[in-house]
Amino acid sequence: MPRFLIDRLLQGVLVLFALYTITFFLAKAMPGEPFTSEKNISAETKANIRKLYGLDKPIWEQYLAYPKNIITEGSFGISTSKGRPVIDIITQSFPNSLILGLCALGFAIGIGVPIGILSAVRKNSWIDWVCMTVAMVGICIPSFTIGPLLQIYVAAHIPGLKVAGWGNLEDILLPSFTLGLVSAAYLARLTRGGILEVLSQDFVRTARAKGVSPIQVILKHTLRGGLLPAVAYLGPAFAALISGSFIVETIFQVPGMGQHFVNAATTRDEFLLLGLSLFFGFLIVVMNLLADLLTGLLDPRVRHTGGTN
Amino acid sequence: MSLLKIKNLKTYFHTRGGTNRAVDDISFSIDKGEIVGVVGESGSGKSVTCHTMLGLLPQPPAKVEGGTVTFDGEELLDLSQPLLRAIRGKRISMIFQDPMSCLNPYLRILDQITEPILIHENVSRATAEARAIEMMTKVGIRDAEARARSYPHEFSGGMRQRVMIAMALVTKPDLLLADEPTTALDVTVQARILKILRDLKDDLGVAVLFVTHDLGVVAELADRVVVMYRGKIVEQGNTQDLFKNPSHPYVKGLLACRPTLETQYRILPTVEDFLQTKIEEDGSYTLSDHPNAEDRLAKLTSEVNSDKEEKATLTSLLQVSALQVHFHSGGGFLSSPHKTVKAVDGIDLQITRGRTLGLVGESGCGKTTLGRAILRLQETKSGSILYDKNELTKLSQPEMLPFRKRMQIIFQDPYASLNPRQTIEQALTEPMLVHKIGINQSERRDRIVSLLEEVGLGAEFLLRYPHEFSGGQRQRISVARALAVEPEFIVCDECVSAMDVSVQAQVLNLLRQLQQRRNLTYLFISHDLSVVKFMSDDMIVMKNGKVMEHGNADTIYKNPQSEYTLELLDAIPSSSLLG
Amino acid sequence: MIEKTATIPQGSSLWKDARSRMAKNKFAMGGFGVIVVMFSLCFIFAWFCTNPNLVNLTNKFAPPSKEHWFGTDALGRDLFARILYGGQVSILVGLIATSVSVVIGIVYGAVSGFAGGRTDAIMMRIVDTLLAIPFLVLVIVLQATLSDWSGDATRWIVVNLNWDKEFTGRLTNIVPLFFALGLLGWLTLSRIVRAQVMSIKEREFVEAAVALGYSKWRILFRHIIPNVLGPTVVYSTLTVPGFIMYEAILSFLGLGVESPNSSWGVLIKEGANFLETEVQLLLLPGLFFSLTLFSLNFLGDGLRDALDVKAAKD
Amino acid sequence: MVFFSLLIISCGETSSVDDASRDGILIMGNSGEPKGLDPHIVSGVLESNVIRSLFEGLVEAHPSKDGIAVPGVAEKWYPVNPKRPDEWVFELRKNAKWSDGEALTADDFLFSFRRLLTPALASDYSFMLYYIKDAEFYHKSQRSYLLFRSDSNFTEEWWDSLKKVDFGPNEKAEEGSFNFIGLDKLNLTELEKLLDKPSLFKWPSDLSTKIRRSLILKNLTFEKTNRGNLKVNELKDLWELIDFGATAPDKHTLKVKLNSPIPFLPEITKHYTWYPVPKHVVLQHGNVGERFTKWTKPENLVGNGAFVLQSWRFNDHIEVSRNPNYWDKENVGINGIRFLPIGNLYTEDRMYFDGQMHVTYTIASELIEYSRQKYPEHVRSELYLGTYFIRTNVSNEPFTDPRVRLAFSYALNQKSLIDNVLKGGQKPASGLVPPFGNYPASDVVTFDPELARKLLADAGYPGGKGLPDIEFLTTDKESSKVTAEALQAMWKEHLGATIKIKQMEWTSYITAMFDKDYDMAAGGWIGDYMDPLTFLDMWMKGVGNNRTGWHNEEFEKILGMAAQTGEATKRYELLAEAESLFLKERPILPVYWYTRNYLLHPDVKGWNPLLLDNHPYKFLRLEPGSKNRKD
Repeated sequence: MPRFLIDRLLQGVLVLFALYTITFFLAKAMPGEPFTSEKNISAETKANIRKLYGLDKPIWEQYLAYPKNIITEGSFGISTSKGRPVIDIITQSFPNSLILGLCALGFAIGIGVPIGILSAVRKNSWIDWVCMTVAMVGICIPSFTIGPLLQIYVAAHIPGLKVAGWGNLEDILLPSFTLGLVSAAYLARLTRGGILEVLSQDFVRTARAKGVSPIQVILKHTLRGGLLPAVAYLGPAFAALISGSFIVETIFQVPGMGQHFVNAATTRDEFLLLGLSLFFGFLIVVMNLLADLLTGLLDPRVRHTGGTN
Repeated sequence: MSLLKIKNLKTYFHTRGGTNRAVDDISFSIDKGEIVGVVGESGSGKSVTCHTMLGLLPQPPAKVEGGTVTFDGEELLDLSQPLLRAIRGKRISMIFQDPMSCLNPYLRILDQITEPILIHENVSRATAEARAIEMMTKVGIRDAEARARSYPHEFSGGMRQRVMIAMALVTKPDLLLADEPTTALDVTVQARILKILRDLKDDLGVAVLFVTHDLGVVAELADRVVVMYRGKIVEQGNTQDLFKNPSHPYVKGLLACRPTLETQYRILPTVEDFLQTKIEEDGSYTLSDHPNAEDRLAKLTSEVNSDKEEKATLTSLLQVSALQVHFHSGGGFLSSPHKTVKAVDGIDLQITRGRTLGLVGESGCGKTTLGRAILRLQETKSGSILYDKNELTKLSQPEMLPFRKRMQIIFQDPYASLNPRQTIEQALTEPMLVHKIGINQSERRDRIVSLLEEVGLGAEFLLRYPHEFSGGQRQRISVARALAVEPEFIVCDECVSAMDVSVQAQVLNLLRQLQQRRNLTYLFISHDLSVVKFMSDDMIVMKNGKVMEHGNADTIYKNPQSEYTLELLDAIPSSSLLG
Repeated sequence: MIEKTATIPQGSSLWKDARSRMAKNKFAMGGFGVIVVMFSLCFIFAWFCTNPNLVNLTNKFAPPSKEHWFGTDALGRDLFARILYGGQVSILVGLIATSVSVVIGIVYGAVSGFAGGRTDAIMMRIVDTLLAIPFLVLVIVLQATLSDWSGDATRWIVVNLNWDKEFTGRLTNIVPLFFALGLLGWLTLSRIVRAQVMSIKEREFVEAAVALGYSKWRILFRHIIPNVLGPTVVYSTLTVPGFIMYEAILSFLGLGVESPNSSWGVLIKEGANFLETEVQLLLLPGLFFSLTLFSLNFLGDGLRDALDVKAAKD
Repeated sequence: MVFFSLLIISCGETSSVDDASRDGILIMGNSGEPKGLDPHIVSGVLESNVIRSLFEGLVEAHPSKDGIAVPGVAEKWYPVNPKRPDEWVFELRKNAKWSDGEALTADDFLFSFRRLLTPALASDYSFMLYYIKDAEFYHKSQRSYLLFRSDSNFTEEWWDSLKKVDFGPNEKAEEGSFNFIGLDKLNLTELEKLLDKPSLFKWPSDLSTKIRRSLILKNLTFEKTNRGNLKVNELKDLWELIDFGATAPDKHTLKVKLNSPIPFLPEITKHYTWYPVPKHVVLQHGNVGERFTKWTKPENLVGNGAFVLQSWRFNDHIEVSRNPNYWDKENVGINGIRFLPIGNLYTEDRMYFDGQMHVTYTIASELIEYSRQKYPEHVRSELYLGTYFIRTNVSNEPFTDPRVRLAFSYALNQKSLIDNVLKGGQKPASGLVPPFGNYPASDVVTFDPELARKLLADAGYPGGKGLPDIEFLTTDKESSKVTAEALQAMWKEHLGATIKIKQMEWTSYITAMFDKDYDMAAGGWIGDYMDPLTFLDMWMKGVGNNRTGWHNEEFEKILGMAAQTGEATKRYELLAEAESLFLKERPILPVYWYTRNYLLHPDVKGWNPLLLDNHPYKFLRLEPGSKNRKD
């Protein structure tokens, strides 16, 4: 394996360990405990249940036990709020989030990039203005507003399109659109900026001098370079998209992973919390790495230096 | 009938700052198979002329206000975009100044060279590739087949320009517009490119419009010459005639202010010595011979030997021995780790206080690295730098601080080396603050004003930003900034290379005067042998990190010892016409 | 591409020039105008409005009238007054949280990019780590630790400095919010700044600064950072809506504005629940919110263009 | 993984109500994902909704009448002595079967009771069996008590001095001393250590050295005897020491002896903690006290209810279908139920309007009026066995004074709050216990601002002057916020009090209440069973759900008297007396009695209002073709 990759993966392991440490102590610092409920549970029961989850041990022992169990048994613990192994929760919900995230990414790219290009090509025209306004709307409207709007004004009026639920292919449409909208808006702006930057470079003039048509100038000569800022943004953004979104999932009733981040925190489900953060951290590490590799792929000059960090 | 005929062409730029008449009523023509040189300094409108023809100018702000461009019977300015595109790259091709930025860094060479064929001709990709590779071979790219799949950044500057030429000629155009194609290149490479162009003209019968600021190149290459100044043609004619008997004062000045190997002046004449510009209230102007041109020139000639006497003190200020600087590249992914480049490979040199050591070599020879290494801007691998009996290589960066005050550097690109967001006053005050020169703000301000006056600028510039100055003025500011810390030693790193000859002359003169006034010691680095020879007492010729030749500047010129020096001397274009 | 001849424009500085360029940018000036109007509405005009917290349960969801320009909300409170008062919080949150995160992001990103090598790798991995920290957990912990703090601080200030109690209470309540937002808001920004710095530090004027004997910090803060401000300004105007919306979520978790006071984010979040019935509860605050952000964005774009020296060369 | 999910997704299903009605499938909103389906481990309403379809208790809820039991697994049930109902007999039906075809016997019930009480299982709801004789001792592992009780050598007097000692967990004690764990929780090695050095334990001072030593020795001998395969750090099970109240005279008879007379025992057994679990299946996957076993996995789960688990897609839906082995399968009216874990109220309502479900879990308060206008025949508003109230922290100024508490209560315009803010048809709570059956509901809580102001002035705060800032603790929900803001305005208007609303995320809110880190706190209580006691006994001293710091000896005395009364009317009278005493002190301010607001599709028949909302599914019918939404 190339040195650069090994190096980055080692750094990734360190990131995950640091993340584990921070999350562990944050989780312990939250008021309340996993078995807090509105109806009081007797002290005996609490003591028993703590013992069951190994929460009666000294904190340092608990701190070391979790990574040890991951390494030796591949176990991420049992969720205190869902009563099932953390790994099951992740493996059952992540595929849904992944599909949703991929489709959202599809929307983001499919909407954001063309708008960005159009806007860059027609810089300072009314088209540019309209495109950027649309993008700004996308950034301004929070998903807890756009989601219900789509439910009321779109889904309820189109037969075959459900207001919420997750079972048929068309059910992906609205949630992924809602999820991808903000990214689309950001992408539009980044693409516009990137393309404008490239368009001002000399080789574009060369291409025009060769008789290349305006469309080809954009598609063949500008797009690769112009997309670089967007790619850098997409790394962490993609990790966030596929790890789910609490708001979109609850609005559209998607059995994804995002709601568990919130539920784990509110129910003080520390094992689930640790498992999820580690998983998310892993996604971020991998996605940032992928974004860097993709940058290298788009920009041949970067390949030799081994990418940016 | 002419292949291309330009008549009364006017291209103006309308910006918020007002109207700039970039091309103002020019007419000339090119015949089939002819090479026409268009000479002018930056801003003279020569490039704009080329771009106007092909419709490559951004509109707005540019606007063609009048005139015609007739190409082979067709009126180019009236053509619709698709029709114009059919001509661009097919019948009229263009090559540009900077081959790095003009080649698409994201695409393979082969894709870029085949592109015009695929656009304009209905041929298969395989055919196009074969022709591209054939053309690459023709322009002198060895291993064309293998190298065609590389990316531009994997080529050297000269090779990239060959790629550009191959790309331009691959469709066998009738007319080639060459916009400063050799300006960014070393002389030896330039010589080779010029040869290729000449050969291709003979082979393919292509007409060339060669735009350049370098009179030497035109003299060597062109059949006819057009000289432009401020958007107007001031003189045009047969190359021989024009150079032998220039009639316009501007052309005279241009010819004179360019240092050549034969130049004997200590101070160069400038264009202003020949040309008088009278600006009317409405912005128009008239050019005429400077009334005192004869006197001025005579005065300069009389100074030739006046200060050529030997300096009294001959103490050595800087002694560099066995200096090595290595670069490590690679070590990243997809490439073998740690490739070492020996940029400076065992250099010895010595500079006497108050004198100038010239350092000449082509790009990549390590001359710039050497200059930076001496100032400890670059980590050295081994060797010693003895500055006024202090060993610099052993010093930490904080310990270098007192020496930073004594040793300065002036860079090639004054625009890049000035912080765009600092006013001139801030840029000049800051070094004084850091080195605790001047007691208070008003004293520092006085110093700055006198510094500016010393470099020929007025105090009214203090509150302006670098982008508001011309190139020559910016370099004067750089010089002033270097002087602000009152140094005794200055490294001039290609500090006039990017300038027009007339400006170059002014800056060279300035450096000269400052040296005399302040007893400065220079390390003068340049790729231009003539300039180095003009500036230096002693000189070094460098290649591949090593010294090729070392000695008195005059001696080396008159009697070059190494083959490489000889090659460099030979490559200087057309000295015969410019004597 | 096109160089001007050596005539020098008379007596204009970068800022002066920037101002005059701004003045000619219609969108930027329009944006500026709207923001000025918003400011005066929220911070001056609001004082002359009716009490935004005056509950009148018998007059809920009233249509617009002379007394209530925008009608009333679910508790019969004047919506117009609530929007203006909410604007105070949201505008402050937007400005302060953005400034805090911009300052941290610029310094951190610049140091990381400028140092390069191992330091850079470590600093960027720290950013990766922080990006993955569950935000809600952090907020809950902060809420628990800081809410006591804000109560104590209020008491202390009221007793020792004799400030107005209600004002101090609002202040100390909102400080932890800035803390929470600023703590994580700078992460993406620092990556952007770092990338910019990496390219700028290769520029010759940085080397010139080294040659002149400037210290590293001076080079970083006086020469590099001023040159990355343009793109940073634009990016940070894009983050403002995020901050304002975060404030809403945090307020519901008890970290932010205290009921019955409100903010645009909270109004929008609550209004979104009345989509079927009382759309104006979402639309009107949403309108103020969007209008301000649009204007801010145009202003940011204009500012960047005006400060861009390269563009100014044309 | 992606491909797999796409497969799941593409093999779509119909989820429109019309199709479902035709197929006899009821689609129900269930507000969230169940923590599990083990009746002994879960503790929530949404879990109970699913569990009631999969399991059946001794008796079942009546489809339309509250407080009436219909036969479940038991055919007949009666107290042995109707005058003093402290021992009950349940005659189980002979044809009761598990869904895998195995016979269901009284032994399954005994096993289930023991399982629920096993400390290691750590069930939240074990206390629901504390009515059974000796159950509590076992569940709390009260070893010392049980050992002494069974020893005839010791006299009652000696025991009396011991009884006051709490050997349970005492977290406040210093670490390092054994009291941290409690004597009853010490294992063999620890007891041996303690025998050597009794000072390790923080003993109550009135215990003589002799008793101390004898205590240690007794525990030690018990732990030592016949350890079998127990490890030294494991505690021995106490089951053999207790005289457990539940017995099975034969396979089809269950006898339950209680600690005190409970006339409403059948009501309690409707709760899912009393449901049987299949002994043969549970033991197949682990031992009796093991919590994380696979027996509730969809492929393993065996129940005795009208339905069996068909599929469970995590966070998506749970579907149950007819149980072919159910004893009364002929009378089950629907073919199956699909439970949807919809947490977002608005989404749930919109899904209902879109025709995706038969019955919602609730209606968002913003949408109640909208629903009433658009779908009047779909909206249900039914009284629910629960009270919304506001706790006051009686150890904090100003609520130390009962007059202040009363003032705040009288300043509360319950009706206006309900009509203008909540809009769910809730009832103003005139007392603590919601009205049901023959229980005489209290009517002392009213809106009387005049009286409120007077009381406040009497307490020394005329016109609210001198009142400190009062922190009102509530949760992060929008509805809590708006309620809090309305209340804030009322107290400001009528009392001149300054209330600071403090919103907190759920667990923090509960924790703050537990820690009494509040002045006033929104809260509520849903009854566990149909008896006033479920609202009253929580206010006794030291009960975990009290959280106000209030307690009253007289109140506890009356409750104690009621506990010993077998006679129903007399008992209600005593409870009502306790309630009125409580309301005179008013440590909590009752606000309203809950209603359940939900949307119910007209296709669904046999769904009647029930106070506990525990609709028995088997009596439901689906009649497709009723008026539909998308028209």
